[in-house]
Amino acid sequence: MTVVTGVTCPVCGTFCDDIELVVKDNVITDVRKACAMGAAKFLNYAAHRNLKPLVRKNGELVETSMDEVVERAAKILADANYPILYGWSNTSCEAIRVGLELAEEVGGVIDNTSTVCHGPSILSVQDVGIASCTLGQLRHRADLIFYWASNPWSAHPRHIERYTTFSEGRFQKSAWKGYLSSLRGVLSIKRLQRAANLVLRRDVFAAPKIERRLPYTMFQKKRKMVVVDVRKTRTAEAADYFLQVEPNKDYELLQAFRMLIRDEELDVDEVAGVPVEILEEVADVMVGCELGVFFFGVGLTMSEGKLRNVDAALSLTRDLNQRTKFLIMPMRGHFNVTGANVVFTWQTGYPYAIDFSHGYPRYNPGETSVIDILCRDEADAGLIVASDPVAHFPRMAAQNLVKNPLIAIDPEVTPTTLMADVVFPSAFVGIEAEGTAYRMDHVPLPLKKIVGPPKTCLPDEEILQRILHKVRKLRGSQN
Amino acid sequence: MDIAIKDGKIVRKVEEKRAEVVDASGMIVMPGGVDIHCHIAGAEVNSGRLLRPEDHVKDVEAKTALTRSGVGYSIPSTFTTGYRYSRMGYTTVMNPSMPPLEARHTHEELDDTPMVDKATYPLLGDWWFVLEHLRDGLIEECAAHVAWMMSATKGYAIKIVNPGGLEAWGFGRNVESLDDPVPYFNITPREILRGLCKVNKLLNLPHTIHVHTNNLGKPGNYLTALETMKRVEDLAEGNQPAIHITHCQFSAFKGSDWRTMSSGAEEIAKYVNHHNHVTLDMGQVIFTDTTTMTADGPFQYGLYNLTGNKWVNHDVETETSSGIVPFRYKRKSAVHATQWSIGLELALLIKDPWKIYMTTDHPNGGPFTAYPKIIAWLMSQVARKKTLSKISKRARQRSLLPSIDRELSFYEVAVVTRAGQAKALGLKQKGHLGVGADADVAVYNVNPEQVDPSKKYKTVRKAFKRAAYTIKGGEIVVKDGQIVRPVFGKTFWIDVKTSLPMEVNADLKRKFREYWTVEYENYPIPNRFLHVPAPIPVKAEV
Amino acid sequence: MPKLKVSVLTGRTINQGRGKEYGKLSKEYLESVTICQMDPNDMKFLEVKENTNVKVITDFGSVVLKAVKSARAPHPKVVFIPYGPWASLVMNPKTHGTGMPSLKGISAEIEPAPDEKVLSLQNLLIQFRKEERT
Amino acid sequence: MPVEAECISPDVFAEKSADEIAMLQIWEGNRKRTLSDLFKIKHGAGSSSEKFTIRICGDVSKVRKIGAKMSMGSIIVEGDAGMHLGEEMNGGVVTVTGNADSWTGSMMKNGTIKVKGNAGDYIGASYRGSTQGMSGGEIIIHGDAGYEVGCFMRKGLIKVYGDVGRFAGIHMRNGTIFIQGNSEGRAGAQMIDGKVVVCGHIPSVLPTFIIDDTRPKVKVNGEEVEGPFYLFIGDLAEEGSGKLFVSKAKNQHLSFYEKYL
Repeated sequence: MTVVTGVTCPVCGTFCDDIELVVKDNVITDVRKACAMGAAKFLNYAAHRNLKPLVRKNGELVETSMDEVVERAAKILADANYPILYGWSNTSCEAIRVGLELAEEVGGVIDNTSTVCHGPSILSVQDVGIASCTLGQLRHRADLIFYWASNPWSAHPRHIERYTTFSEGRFQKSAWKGYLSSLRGVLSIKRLQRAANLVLRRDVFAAPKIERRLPYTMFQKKRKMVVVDVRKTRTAEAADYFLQVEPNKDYELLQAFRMLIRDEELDVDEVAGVPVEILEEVADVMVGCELGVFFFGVGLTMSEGKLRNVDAALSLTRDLNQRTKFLIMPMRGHFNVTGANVVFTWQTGYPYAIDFSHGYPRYNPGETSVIDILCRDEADAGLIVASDPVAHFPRMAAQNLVKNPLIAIDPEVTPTTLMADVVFPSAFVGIEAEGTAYRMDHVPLPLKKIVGPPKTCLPDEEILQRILHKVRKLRGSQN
Repeated sequence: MDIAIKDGKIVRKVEEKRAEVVDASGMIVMPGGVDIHCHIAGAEVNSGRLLRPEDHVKDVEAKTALTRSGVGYSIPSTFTTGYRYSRMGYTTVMNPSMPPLEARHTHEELDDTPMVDKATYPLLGDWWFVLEHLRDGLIEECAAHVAWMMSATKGYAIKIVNPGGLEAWGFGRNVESLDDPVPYFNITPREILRGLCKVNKLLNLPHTIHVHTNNLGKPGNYLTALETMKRVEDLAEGNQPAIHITHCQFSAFKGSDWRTMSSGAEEIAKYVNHHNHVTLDMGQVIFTDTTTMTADGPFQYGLYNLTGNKWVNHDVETETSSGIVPFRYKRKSAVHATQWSIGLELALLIKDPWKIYMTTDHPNGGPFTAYPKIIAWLMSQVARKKTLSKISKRARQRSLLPSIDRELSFYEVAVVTRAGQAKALGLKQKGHLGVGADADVAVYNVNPEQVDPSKKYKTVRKAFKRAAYTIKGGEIVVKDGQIVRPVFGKTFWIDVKTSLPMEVNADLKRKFREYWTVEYENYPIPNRFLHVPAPIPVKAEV
Repeated sequence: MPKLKVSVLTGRTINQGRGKEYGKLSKEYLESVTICQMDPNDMKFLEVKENTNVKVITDFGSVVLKAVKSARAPHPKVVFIPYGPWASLVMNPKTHGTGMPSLKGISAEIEPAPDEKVLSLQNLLIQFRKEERT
Repeated sequence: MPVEAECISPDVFAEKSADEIAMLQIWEGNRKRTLSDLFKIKHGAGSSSEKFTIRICGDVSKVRKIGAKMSMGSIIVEGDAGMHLGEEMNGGVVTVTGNADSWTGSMMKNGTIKVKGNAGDYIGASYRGSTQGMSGGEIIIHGDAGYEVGCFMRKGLIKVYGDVGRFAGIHMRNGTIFIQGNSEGRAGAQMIDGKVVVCGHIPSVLPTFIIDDTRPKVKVNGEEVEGPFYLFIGDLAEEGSGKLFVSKAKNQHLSFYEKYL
């Protein structure tokens, strides 16, 4: 039995690197320090996995040899006039580098999952820029933390404890104790409510009563957390203040703040369902902080307004730097979606949605992005790496994806591998294969090999190399 | 005269019958070009790429049988960067600003930058360990930490950017002078500079400290530049340089505001001409649309306020910061045109070409692809006059260029574009064609016996734009400006051997979780991580 | 039969996050993503109890899910569905030139469907192929 | 399969024989093709280049960049046209009898684009990351237009007789956008200058606009449009001074603004 320390967690964008694993004869038997998602991954990753290469023969997926799947995959890609190569945010940068070379070789479109995640954020960064930092900067200095349309408690469970409100920094102390005491208050209220419900035999859910003032704690000189969201989340309950915004109204709210922090007045009494007095007080808190930060989630990029919601958030942050120091960061989902953007960008100049069909990289999300291409039914083949579009794309896109020849490289059995025509069983990167990945704040960290993969499962990088090699053979191209 | 090459090295002679012969008669043969300061890889450069699709779309390179595709203009993609340097006869490039925490990123990109040897400088001027140890006068401990950092990040030299200012920027502030204390750390930029200069000596690093001065890009800052050089005067040994002031043009502004801004090149040149402890590079400005990027967060924010252009900021915990702003240098802007003039004035007024090197601080002053233009300006008064006639009247009247008739010879150009840079970097096997040197050779199709660069500067420009041959490590990689053989370059890093790393590690380990958000064991980059690592062992005094 | 006009939000939940790591075919995953979190008062209005099936209908498709009380009510006329193949059935594929479909704040109609079954993953996919062949 | 045919432009066709035109290169997905692979080409009587006309019959809704960079003559598409129609065009006239797709007239400098049917998103817009949108000329859409009409527009006129999606005039620097029908909202968002006229209904006006006046009518390049209109100034978040005209009659719900007049 051995204990491996300093393991990076290949699940979410928080990309914790302090995990401890207990390994006994090539099996992970215990996980320390990880969150529920991380633990589930390390202990159960092998439960439903692809172990053999598969090809679809008259409708059914049947086991075959690695050579045959490589052959089949290479043929599909070499013959395609407009193939899609999609996924990439759950694999290593090393594999992504090969993926880009393959996409270039076959003149395809390569896109990563940020296209349905923070793609719009990237589009607005390209319009206005972004004032950001690494997470440690915030752990040390941030005294005002906003989680806007994001719910780290559920999606990035250790984010608050490692990097923000409940972390210990050089210039800012953890707000954990304060939270505990306030928590007791909240719980007792809930208890009373439940009691009342029993007595009165009905649900008394006080209609959202709108406070006209912020709680006094918001004006104290201490680390504060504010949550802005369309619904009260676990994170919101932990916050010093929860600002509930009407669905699809974030844009108005953010733009209003841009005026309020310049001490300008509005012609309206209410924005996105929030009285302006409140907004003015929140604006004062923003301007008054030592260092503030907005963490924003896909709540902004997926709701009405999309890139322009983020545009407004980035602009607000920039404007705030006229009065104090303020920074902003998207809450990236997959553990290496940031790495996918980074590698795409250094090799091609563009972070996602790259069209190689003319022999050089072209970029225009909305035109060269995978959802649009599928909805317009333009692709004639697909290669999916460590991603599950069949499960997560809108029905129409998913259907147009599965009707063409589909290649899947994935360690797990997913709706996508079930619908594919060629399936490569791969090793779990970060557990069975090493590599590099980028944390949501662009800090690169090593993915480690903890246990050996089954003999039939190769790392994504090697699988892609074999396909690339085969494609070049088929096309007889010189390089 | 013949040059013999064998096994990637220059040798006395080879068996001619069995050797491949390159006929360079009527051409200029030089060592491969060496660039001491160009931002080509890493977090900051890549954020610049991400920020500017509109910059890429106008300049693309399609895939060929031998080369990868990519995009160009002001921040080329990695492959294109390598190809374009190689086509100009360059074989060694130095990436000057690497946030240590993000070193892996820089090296991943350098590995995807083909054709050239490379190295990169970690940013250490605002690292908490440096600030604290120097504040407490613990020079040797500081040196040991820097040594650890060099091998942890696979770095080559100590990079200092706006010392103290970047830490202050953590809370949105800056330092105004060399004696302005750094908030919360009670140490001054002067102490940081002197301290790291001593550390550099203790560690016997091949290059000097590589300094981007305080107050960069502010009128009147030529005084800060002079101060900076004077502060380390007494630390110099004999004629050995002790400090490199990079992209000096940006630190050579006279005047009290933008309206009165003028050139401080004369004063700086005067000082440099009388002292031997300083080397400089130009940071020449080109009239074009480019992308500015430095680790100088506060400077970049100022640039945003000036232009209103899109702005990227990226602060790095316990270490450094950085910023990016797209920028267009206009001929008709008095300030921009004066900057253009300053760069050339420095190169021409500093008598010894071994003290000042040609750079654009790519992409800050303009993309490196403009080097042939600069060579033409340096070699021809006519070329300078031609540009002068097109720039802002105010700038022209203030410019010292009309009064300067110096024109660099081909020999001097070879010094400012390779020999001098290699010497300053301590790359003994680069920058010359002597026996034992790396077989990195550039052949340019211009005949010095027949062509007068002063008049025929266009011919010269053309020749330097597309090398007739580039030979890298003994292999012909470029012919007539075309890549004929793609190769990887080496990555140099300094493997400092100190006698006291043990307790340093203990101290580091103790503070690690406190200072950073990553684990101690995940920070250092293993040598095997690099594509073609070339560690240079150095024995330190500590 | 009562109907209710609502706004559909989709997103991550800790259970979906865990379930995903147990595997897409696991019971944990199925149970974590085939639910529709509703405001108790809306459930009252629709006369559905905890774990009664409801049908969510948008311009882009419909799906049967298990109604569960939201732990963080009140949020009248807003329902929440975790990411997954089921949520995808009712998403808005329009990207308006941004590459990003609309996955939050989709207007929908919701009605009780006590007699309809929640599709199993296999059946959901089979139906996929059938539709795409025709 | 997407087809890209930047060569379909009077500037390219003029002074070329039918055979030369037939051999012009286009892209179909990642394969190089010639124009004749996909089109039957008939050469009419060679007219002078100013009046040179290209007539396209049939469905070219997958063909992108028709008329891109053209500077003279005219193109008539009988049917639907693909994306980037008349992109960066500098003169001449493009007419589409059916629908046009997204990025129609993006970055155009001069000339006229007429679309009888509907158009997609980003009409007259800039390229990603650039602030150089449409800088001259006219785009006239008789049907509806999508989101972000006139994104980063600098000069010129966009007329939409139908409805528009959200963010018409986003980041607009100058120029005029006229909307006969309804707006889905957020018209004039982050505009710095220029004029947006909404004759139909708009759900709300952004809180970062202030009401300035009511006007009986408004001028849209020369011709007068009867109102009355509310005149809003914004986008103040960008410290902009753009003009947003909104029909008074169709937007009674905005009457509360009148208390500030």
